[in-house]
Amino acid sequence: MTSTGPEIVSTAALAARIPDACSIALPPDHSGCAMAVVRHLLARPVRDLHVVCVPAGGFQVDMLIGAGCVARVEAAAVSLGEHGLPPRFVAAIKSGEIEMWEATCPAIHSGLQAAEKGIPFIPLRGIIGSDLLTVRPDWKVIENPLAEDGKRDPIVVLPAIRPDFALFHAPKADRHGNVWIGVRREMMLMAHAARETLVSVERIEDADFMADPQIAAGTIPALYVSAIAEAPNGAWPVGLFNTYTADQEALASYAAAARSDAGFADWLEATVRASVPA
Amino acid sequence: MTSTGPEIVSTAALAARIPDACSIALPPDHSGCAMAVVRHLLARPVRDLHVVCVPAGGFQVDMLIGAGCVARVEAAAVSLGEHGLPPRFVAAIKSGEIEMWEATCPAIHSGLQAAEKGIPFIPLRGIIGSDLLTVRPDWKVIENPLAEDGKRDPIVVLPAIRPDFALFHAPKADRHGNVWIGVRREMMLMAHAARETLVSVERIEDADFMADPQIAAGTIPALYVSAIAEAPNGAWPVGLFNTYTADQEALASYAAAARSDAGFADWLEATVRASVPA
Amino acid sequence: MSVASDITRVSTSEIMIVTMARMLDGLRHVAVGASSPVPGSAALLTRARSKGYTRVSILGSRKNNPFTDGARELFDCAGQGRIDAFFLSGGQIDGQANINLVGIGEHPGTKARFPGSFGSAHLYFIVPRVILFREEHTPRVLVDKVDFVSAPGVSPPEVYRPGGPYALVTGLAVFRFDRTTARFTLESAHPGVTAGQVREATGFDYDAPAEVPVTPTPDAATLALLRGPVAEAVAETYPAFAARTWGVSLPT
Amino acid sequence: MSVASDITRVSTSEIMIVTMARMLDGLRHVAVGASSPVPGSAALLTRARSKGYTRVSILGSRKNNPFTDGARELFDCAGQGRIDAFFLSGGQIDGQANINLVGIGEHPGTKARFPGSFGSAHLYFIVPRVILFREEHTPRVLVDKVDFVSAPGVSPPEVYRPGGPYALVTGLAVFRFDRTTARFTLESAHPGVTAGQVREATGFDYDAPAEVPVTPTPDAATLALLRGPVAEAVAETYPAFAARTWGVSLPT
Repeated sequence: MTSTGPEIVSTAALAARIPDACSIALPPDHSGCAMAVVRHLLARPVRDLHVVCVPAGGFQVDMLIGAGCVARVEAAAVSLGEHGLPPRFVAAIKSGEIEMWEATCPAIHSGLQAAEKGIPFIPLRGIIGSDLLTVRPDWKVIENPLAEDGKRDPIVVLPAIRPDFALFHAPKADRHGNVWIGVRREMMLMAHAARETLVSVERIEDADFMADPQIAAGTIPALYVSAIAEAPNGAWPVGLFNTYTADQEALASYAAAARSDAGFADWLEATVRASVPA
Repeated sequence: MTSTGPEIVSTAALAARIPDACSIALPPDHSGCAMAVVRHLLARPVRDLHVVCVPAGGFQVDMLIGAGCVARVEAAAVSLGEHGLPPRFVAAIKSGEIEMWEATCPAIHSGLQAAEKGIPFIPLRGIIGSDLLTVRPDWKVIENPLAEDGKRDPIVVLPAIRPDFALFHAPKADRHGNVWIGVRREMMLMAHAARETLVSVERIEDADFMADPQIAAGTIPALYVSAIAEAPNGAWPVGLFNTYTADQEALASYAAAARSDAGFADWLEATVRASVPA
Repeated sequence: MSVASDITRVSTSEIMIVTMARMLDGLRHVAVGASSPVPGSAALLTRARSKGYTRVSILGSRKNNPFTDGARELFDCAGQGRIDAFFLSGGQIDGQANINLVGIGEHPGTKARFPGSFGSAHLYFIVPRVILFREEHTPRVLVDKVDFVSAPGVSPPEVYRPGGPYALVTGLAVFRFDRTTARFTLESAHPGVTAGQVREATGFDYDAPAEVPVTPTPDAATLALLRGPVAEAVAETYPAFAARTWGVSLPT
Repeated sequence: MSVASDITRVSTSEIMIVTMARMLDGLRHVAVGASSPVPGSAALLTRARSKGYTRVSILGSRKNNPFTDGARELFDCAGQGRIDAFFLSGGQIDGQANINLVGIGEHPGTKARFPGSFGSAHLYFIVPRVILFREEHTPRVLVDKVDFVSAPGVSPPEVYRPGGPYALVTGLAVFRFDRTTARFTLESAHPGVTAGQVREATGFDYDAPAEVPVTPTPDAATLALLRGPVAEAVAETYPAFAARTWGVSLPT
């Protein structure tokens, strides 16, 4: 007697569930990036995404920006790590093509935790005196309402971040739609906080992760997951924790191509042609 | 190259680290109760504990109250489950011997999460109109500072709960002092929130839990743990998740004995004599 | 006719279970607290009838507890709007659907002490459909005004409250709750119970139709399902209750 | 004398590493952000010299990342007071220890855009000993006033701030920061660098002693440790850096 779990669909169908102008939470490069799904979004292309980077953006965010998919980026940073500045992000910032909601890592995590808990705001230490407060009018400084009588204690409060979607890639799912993410619990937080969670996985196993106490401990229950696509090597060209490392050559070649508009356009055309059959 | 981990000590030495009049977080009966350690506390007896039940108390809390160890209980409930009302708790409430800080389950979890995050307070939905607010003057109703202009949105804010100690029992620790708790993450939350964490375990394995991605996912890192004692069957007479079930006969016999002062005194004397050699 | 579908012998627990299960029809996710065998059985019956559409999460169950983020996850999950129904009981329940899980007399319960409020003060506000249950139906339990409000039945309009009381199921009757008038209405009396007996056993005032219907008893198919596969599923989490109610024990 | 302890050939990176490592002596827990090989090497050197007393947590490392509660845990752990030292850099750093990780020109960085503030706006307040580092020591980086304050160097007394800037280590010199005067003081210039060269390369005003000491170079034992076991540990997390700096590659 098990409940109806998430639907198993293709990567194309998973991408098709993401409408224009929605908000979508994406993990950083070193966590689980659903790159095979993202390539469908690039091909379409999806439009006007509000991308919530958890907490920093990398290759997938730069690619989405370059393909014109993004209206707004909410992030503590966007970086290609050892591959330098993200060229499409920098270009879009300079041209004013995207709106930038600056953040700081724990503010993203805390905002998602507020959504996870169903509370409208959450406090966070620090930040006071940072120009983040001048560019984030939705963040407010209040006096700690539980401070000792007469003692001033200003503190920042942040609104809950409840993305329409969370999209990520994980090593495996079971036949009920439970998704194993191990210690990468930022993806569990994303799944709890988002209205709908779409996941690609390396493989779907004919197993019940909940029946194994060790696997269950690192598993997102199916109840949070709307749909799953099987996508072997689905994080490529970035790596997948405990599974494979990044394809540094492909990443370097992207970083080089994306330096110019024309280079990015060529990269995009080749990528779409190779990965999304007409 | 590994860092200095928690000390490995006896259950007696673990108990000896807990001073009178400290605050201590304890898990509920169905999670991991360090009963072998608690028996040392009963024998001493430790005095004036502020017990934080995460989020409800059971046998160990009733025993500690009966032995005169407790000044104050902070809990969403105290219950012996199928074994009925907790007799020593009820007697102590009626005599006024202990102070009761009423709570509701998510308030305990949220308060611990506030401590985990280093924030002084955290909001929680609900509660408004409950008499909990009249008996918990440290809980306050404020207006949501991020509500839409002019819209009233009263909400409760709770102070962080930062216990001096967390004490619990887990199936296993590794040679570095990492403690596996599986899906019982209330114990991880306790360890993050408390200043010091004391753990008894069924066994200490010559392994490195962090090196195994599946085990790591359910593991409290050694950096949060002050000391560990090996205590096979250490949760007895309550059960230990994934390991053994409760000894219902011993629990029933406690529940019956504890109904009277004299019955509890006899139970306590026999228990101390049996488990703590003079 | 087998015992399993003998509709002439339906226990009070079974009436309560089947009544509550009807209130769960079509819901996506029903959660049940620890040590709540009657609601737990109702939820498992609903799941069986839904062919798995209804997800059931039972605290304290090994097989039917889907949570992996610790004891807080049930409450977080409810706060996310992912739990459609929950069950609460009370040492006292009053006519405004206030519930008291704390005690009688001055706080902290000098006349009688109950275990405590558990998650009620939060879940009663958050879960859309909260079903109150208590087999004992006496003026001692169903009071005019509770001594301590663990969780209030209704809230002023400015208070965020997507959830609240939906119905009250006892060993004698079924009441529906109207959140705008803050009053119960007697919906039905169990077979063999008169409207007058319900009125006498109830310490609070409530509305009632001129003719009080009889609580429907389960049909043979439902009883067979309940006493068969559902009873077995119940036994996994509530072995003592399943043994007492149906003589069912866990398959070994 | 082996190459590993040849103190006549010490690189700027090594000077920075050894200088920062000295600032970590005796600490219990040092955390390092992703892509920070110089601070990471300093932390690992400290750990090696402490015989394991100092715990090192490196984001992005598999072997040296002790966290099991997701990406938030580093920040939670710092908020609990369990992290004694952290490292921050800046696209711009000014004389009040304000750091800018966002961009040059009007926000969001129309003249030059950096990646973003990462965790600086929080950790700079919370971690007791934050060490600023930047190998490039020019008036372009070390400015009088940053264009965007990702995180301020000092705060008014009513602001909760157990942490803050401790020192600034560059490719030319070492500064200490005084949180009460909100000013840097030149502590030493690296071997071969004059006080005048430091003044000229620095865009902000700072205090300096009449005689500026030379940054101590590592002794042979420290160098041997750094270029041996520490370099190998560094290679696990920062393979490119370890190869470039010491020609060390990961043991297979």
